[in-house]
Amino acid sequence: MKAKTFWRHIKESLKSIKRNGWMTVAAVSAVAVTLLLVGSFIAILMNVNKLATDVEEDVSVRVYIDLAAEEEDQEALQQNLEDIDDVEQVVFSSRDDELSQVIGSYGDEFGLFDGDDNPLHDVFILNTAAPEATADVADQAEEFSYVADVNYGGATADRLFEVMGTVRNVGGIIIVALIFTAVFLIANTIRITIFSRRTEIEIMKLVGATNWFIRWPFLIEGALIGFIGALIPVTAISYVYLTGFDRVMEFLYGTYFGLLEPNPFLIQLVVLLLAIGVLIGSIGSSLSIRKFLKV
Amino acid sequence: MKAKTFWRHIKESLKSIKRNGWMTVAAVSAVAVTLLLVGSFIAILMNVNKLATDVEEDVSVRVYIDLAAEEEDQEALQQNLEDIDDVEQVVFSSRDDELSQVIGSYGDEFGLFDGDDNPLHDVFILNTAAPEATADVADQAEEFSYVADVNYGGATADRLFEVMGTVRNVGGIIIVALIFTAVFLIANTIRITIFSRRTEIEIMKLVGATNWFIRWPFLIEGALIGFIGALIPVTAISYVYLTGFDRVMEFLYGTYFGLLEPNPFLIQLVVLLLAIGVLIGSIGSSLSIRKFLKV
Amino acid sequence: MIKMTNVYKKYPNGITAINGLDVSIDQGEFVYVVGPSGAGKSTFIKMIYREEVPTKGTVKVGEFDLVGLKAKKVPYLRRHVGVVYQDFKLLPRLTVFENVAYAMQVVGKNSKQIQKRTLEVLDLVGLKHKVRMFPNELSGGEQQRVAIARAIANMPRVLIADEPTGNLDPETAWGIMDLLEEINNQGTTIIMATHNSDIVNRVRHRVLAVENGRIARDQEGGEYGYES
Amino acid sequence: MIKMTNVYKKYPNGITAINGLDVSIDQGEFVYVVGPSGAGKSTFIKMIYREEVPTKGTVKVGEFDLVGLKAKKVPYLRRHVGVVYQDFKLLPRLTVFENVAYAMQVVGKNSKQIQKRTLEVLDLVGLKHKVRMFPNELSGGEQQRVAIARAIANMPRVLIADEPTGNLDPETAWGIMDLLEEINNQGTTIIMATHNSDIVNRVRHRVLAVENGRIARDQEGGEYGYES
Ligand SMILES: Nc1ncnc2c1ncn2[C@@H]1O[C@H](COP(=O)(O)OP(=O)(O)OP(=O)(O)O)[C@@H](O)[C@H]1O
Ligand SMILES: Nc1ncnc2c1ncn2[C@@H]1O[C@H](COP(=O)(O)OP(=O)(O)OP(=O)(O)O)[C@@H](O)[C@H]1O
Ligand SMILES: [Mg+2]
Ligand SMILES: [Mg+2]
Repeated sequence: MKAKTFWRHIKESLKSIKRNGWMTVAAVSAVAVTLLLVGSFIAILMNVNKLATDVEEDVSVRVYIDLAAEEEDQEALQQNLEDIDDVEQVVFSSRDDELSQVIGSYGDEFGLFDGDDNPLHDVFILNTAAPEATADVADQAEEFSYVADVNYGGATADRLFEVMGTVRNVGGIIIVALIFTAVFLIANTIRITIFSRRTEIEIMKLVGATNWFIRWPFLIEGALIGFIGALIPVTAISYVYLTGFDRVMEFLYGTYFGLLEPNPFLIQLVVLLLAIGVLIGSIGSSLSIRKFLKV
Repeated sequence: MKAKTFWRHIKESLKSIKRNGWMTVAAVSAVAVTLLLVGSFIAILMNVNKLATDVEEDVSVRVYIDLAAEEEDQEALQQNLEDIDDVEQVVFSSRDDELSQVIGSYGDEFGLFDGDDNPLHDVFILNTAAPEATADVADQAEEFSYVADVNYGGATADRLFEVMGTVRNVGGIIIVALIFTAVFLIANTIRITIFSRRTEIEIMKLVGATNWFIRWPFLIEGALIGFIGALIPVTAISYVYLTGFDRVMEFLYGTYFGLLEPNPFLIQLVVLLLAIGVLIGSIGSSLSIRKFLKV
Repeated sequence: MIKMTNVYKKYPNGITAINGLDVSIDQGEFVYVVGPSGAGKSTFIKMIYREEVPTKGTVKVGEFDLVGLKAKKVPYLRRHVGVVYQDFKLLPRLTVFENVAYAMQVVGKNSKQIQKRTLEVLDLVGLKHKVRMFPNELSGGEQQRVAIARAIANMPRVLIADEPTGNLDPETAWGIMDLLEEINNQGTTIIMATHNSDIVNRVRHRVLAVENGRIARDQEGGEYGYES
Repeated sequence: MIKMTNVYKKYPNGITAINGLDVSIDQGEFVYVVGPSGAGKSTFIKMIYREEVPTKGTVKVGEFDLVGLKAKKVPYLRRHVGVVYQDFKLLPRLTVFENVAYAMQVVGKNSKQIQKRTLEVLDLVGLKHKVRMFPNELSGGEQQRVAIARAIANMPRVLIADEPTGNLDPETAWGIMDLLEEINNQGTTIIMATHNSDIVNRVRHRVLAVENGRIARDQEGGEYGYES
């Protein structure tokens, strides 16, 4: 296609967008509302997924230190634990710390065991890089000397992982379903608008226009409608996410939890929404006119 | 309107639905997909809300029984506790039960205190009817004799209630937003289809039809499209919910958690979806033809 | 019956189609409206059934004052006026039969009457065998005849025909003229815009020659023709 | 140039519009197609630019064999054939100027040529002052003339006109006839379906009388008329 011809197609499509006035507005707003819905849900679901991951990563392995361990032994053990591949962090929690936790949960009666009466062990708390590695890390930790016991919530944690896995799968399915829905609704709207212009297409064909000569302006028009329609939710979502992000992060300060960083997440989402708008707009209109081109 | 005229309008609208063939299919499928989306999300969100409530209700008040209490005192206390307004259930947990729990969570070291060495108290565990009543119930329980201590998670539980309240509000906002979206998308689709029939409406007007004579068939047609479009998601959601319900409930058996019972929840959802379809279909088309009636 | 006084019609695009027109037509008259292409014949005609409202001046049709007429009353005016539109204006999704029947349903006639009268008028225009077809399955002349059948179905007091023979062969056109004459003899006012000089010259009636939005000639039993 | 052999056309609704038609038209001829309403004139004409494909028989236009013609080639056939449609078929969202220009853009002419030629043909049909208007702002006759302007813009080898004067007053109609004559003198084949007996009888050319989907009479310099 010559550059001049391409220019003409673009001019034609702009003219058509303007002259279709009301119809353009209807199509653009359908795209906008659909993508706003889909974009918001993707943002929410992806962050829920992120929280799920954070919760999983919050599961830690507790390594009870043998009462017989000297300070050097304990240091050596810490070194060993830190050297395990998937271990990210090793935190020491003394028997006194442990007892205060018990007292917090089960009541002051345990205050009796304060000081030397404390039956508890000192503990190393390990955080693993990937939640899946938890069981493995526990097994490895058990091999070291001066380890009295290793504990990671066992069945409870496995159950948590299972639930989170389900949450993640369901979220993924919902996102895919949402994208399909958006594609369908946008394509359907474009199809109806084009259907109302079938006589025009037939006349163009009768006047001797080739299929591509007719298709290009419609394709560009569809892409523009999709693009303009996507700009609205993209702007809205970006604004809300950026403002909301700071507030929520402040709120979550000091916890293990956090939202997805706007870079890259928000950028990816924006690209996705614009891509859906432009691609479905153009492909949808190009496919929709097909059946009216057979004159 | 005479019954005969009404009949004629219905016949006209059925004819139109049939003759518009492709356009009817496009409009019906837009309604179906939109309501499927909205219906599924409402089902999911309402159940998440239900789970949130279950979690809240799972927060219980622990009443520690004084070691000095005789069996009668204990029975009297139980009676007193059961008589508190918002208390739904009073469960007894002996000091031995309590100790096994501690052992389960903190390790075998506490095995030392088995039997008479057990420093723990017998406990009454109260479940309140409404989570908000928890603090109040705890206060009242504290007043009774032979109560050593009362404990309900205090700050932790308050925090939980707060989070659940947010979850519930966000869910409510999302549901309202979803319904608005559905209304907009359906009305928009109907509007576009009617726009493509504006010449028809103008001709009817020129031939001497009153506005209502033109409006009725369009209104009925819109209602039928909305109804047919809603039937599809209603059937799909009902099927999935009913099948899914049994499985999930089986899975959750023995826990405090449960899904919303199909009766009344599913019935309400079905009515809501059908109402959106029929009302927006009819009102939407009736409003959309307004501007073409001014000829 | 129909009375226009000092009427002006300026379209939104700035074109003044009717430019100070006065005319009065009695019940039962047969009037030809002639004039060059773009003279304002269709616009003049559209003001009688209020498709267009004058920018200035008054239009009265029977007891209806069209300029101040409430939107709600317009349908009732139109039921007294049968119109053959220059571009037919058939409903594309209704069959030939249904197109004609629709105009009668609008008035609230009962189905039996409608059934009978529809077949009757379609027979008059020679299309009884095409009742089941849709407009886009008809030839140009056939569509025009359906439009004529629809316009006369309700036996209106005024029949307006904008170029009703433009797509008809002379023989069919004469058949339609016979029909219009007959309807006129039964007392219906007929206003017919036409370019067919043969018809105007052979079947003499009052001739309104429209030029530049004005009545340039108003002659009882006049010939086709206009200065230009 | 144009050759139809034993052509039948049955529409999906069961109507046989063309029923064994044979005809051959040479380059540069001027042919009238006459016949009663619904005889099959438009259908005959539609088969020349392949809006309709015959159910049986062969149609050849220049080097194109229309029955076996690939869909991709159809636009190129149509560029050699200018058509004035009975129902005009103007693009509603394009102005008068753009409607005519579109037919030339399709062929890939450059903007300057298009600009010049569009104004030229619109001037020929007397509509130079309405270039900025949209079709629905035009009178019936004006729309018809835009359709004529568009058909001749590309100087096609064949010009097909289906009832091109149906909405025109006699004077304008004669102007259009002069135009067609001139184009014909430059070598363009002209095929014109018409009900205008005045024109056919005064400007004598070959007459094809179509009746019941067949050529009932094929007469060089014949009169308007057909048996019926
Ligand atoms: N809807 C409209 N909007 C703007 N201008 C219009 C409209 N309809 C008609 N016109 C203009 O008004 C003038 C008169 O048009 P009208 O249709 O009344 O002519 P006419 O006498 O019926 O012509 P014809 O014989 O060609 O049908 C024309 O110049 C036309 O361009
Ligand atoms: N698209 C179509 N589908 C079905 N039938 C059709 C179609 N077009 C035309 N016909 C039928 O074919 C026959 C011939 O139609 P055609 O349009 O060729 O007639 P015509 O000679 O052009 O008539 P007119 O002078 O009235 O324009 C008619 O009986 C018509 O009802
Ligand atoms: Mg006119
Ligand atoms: Mg024809």
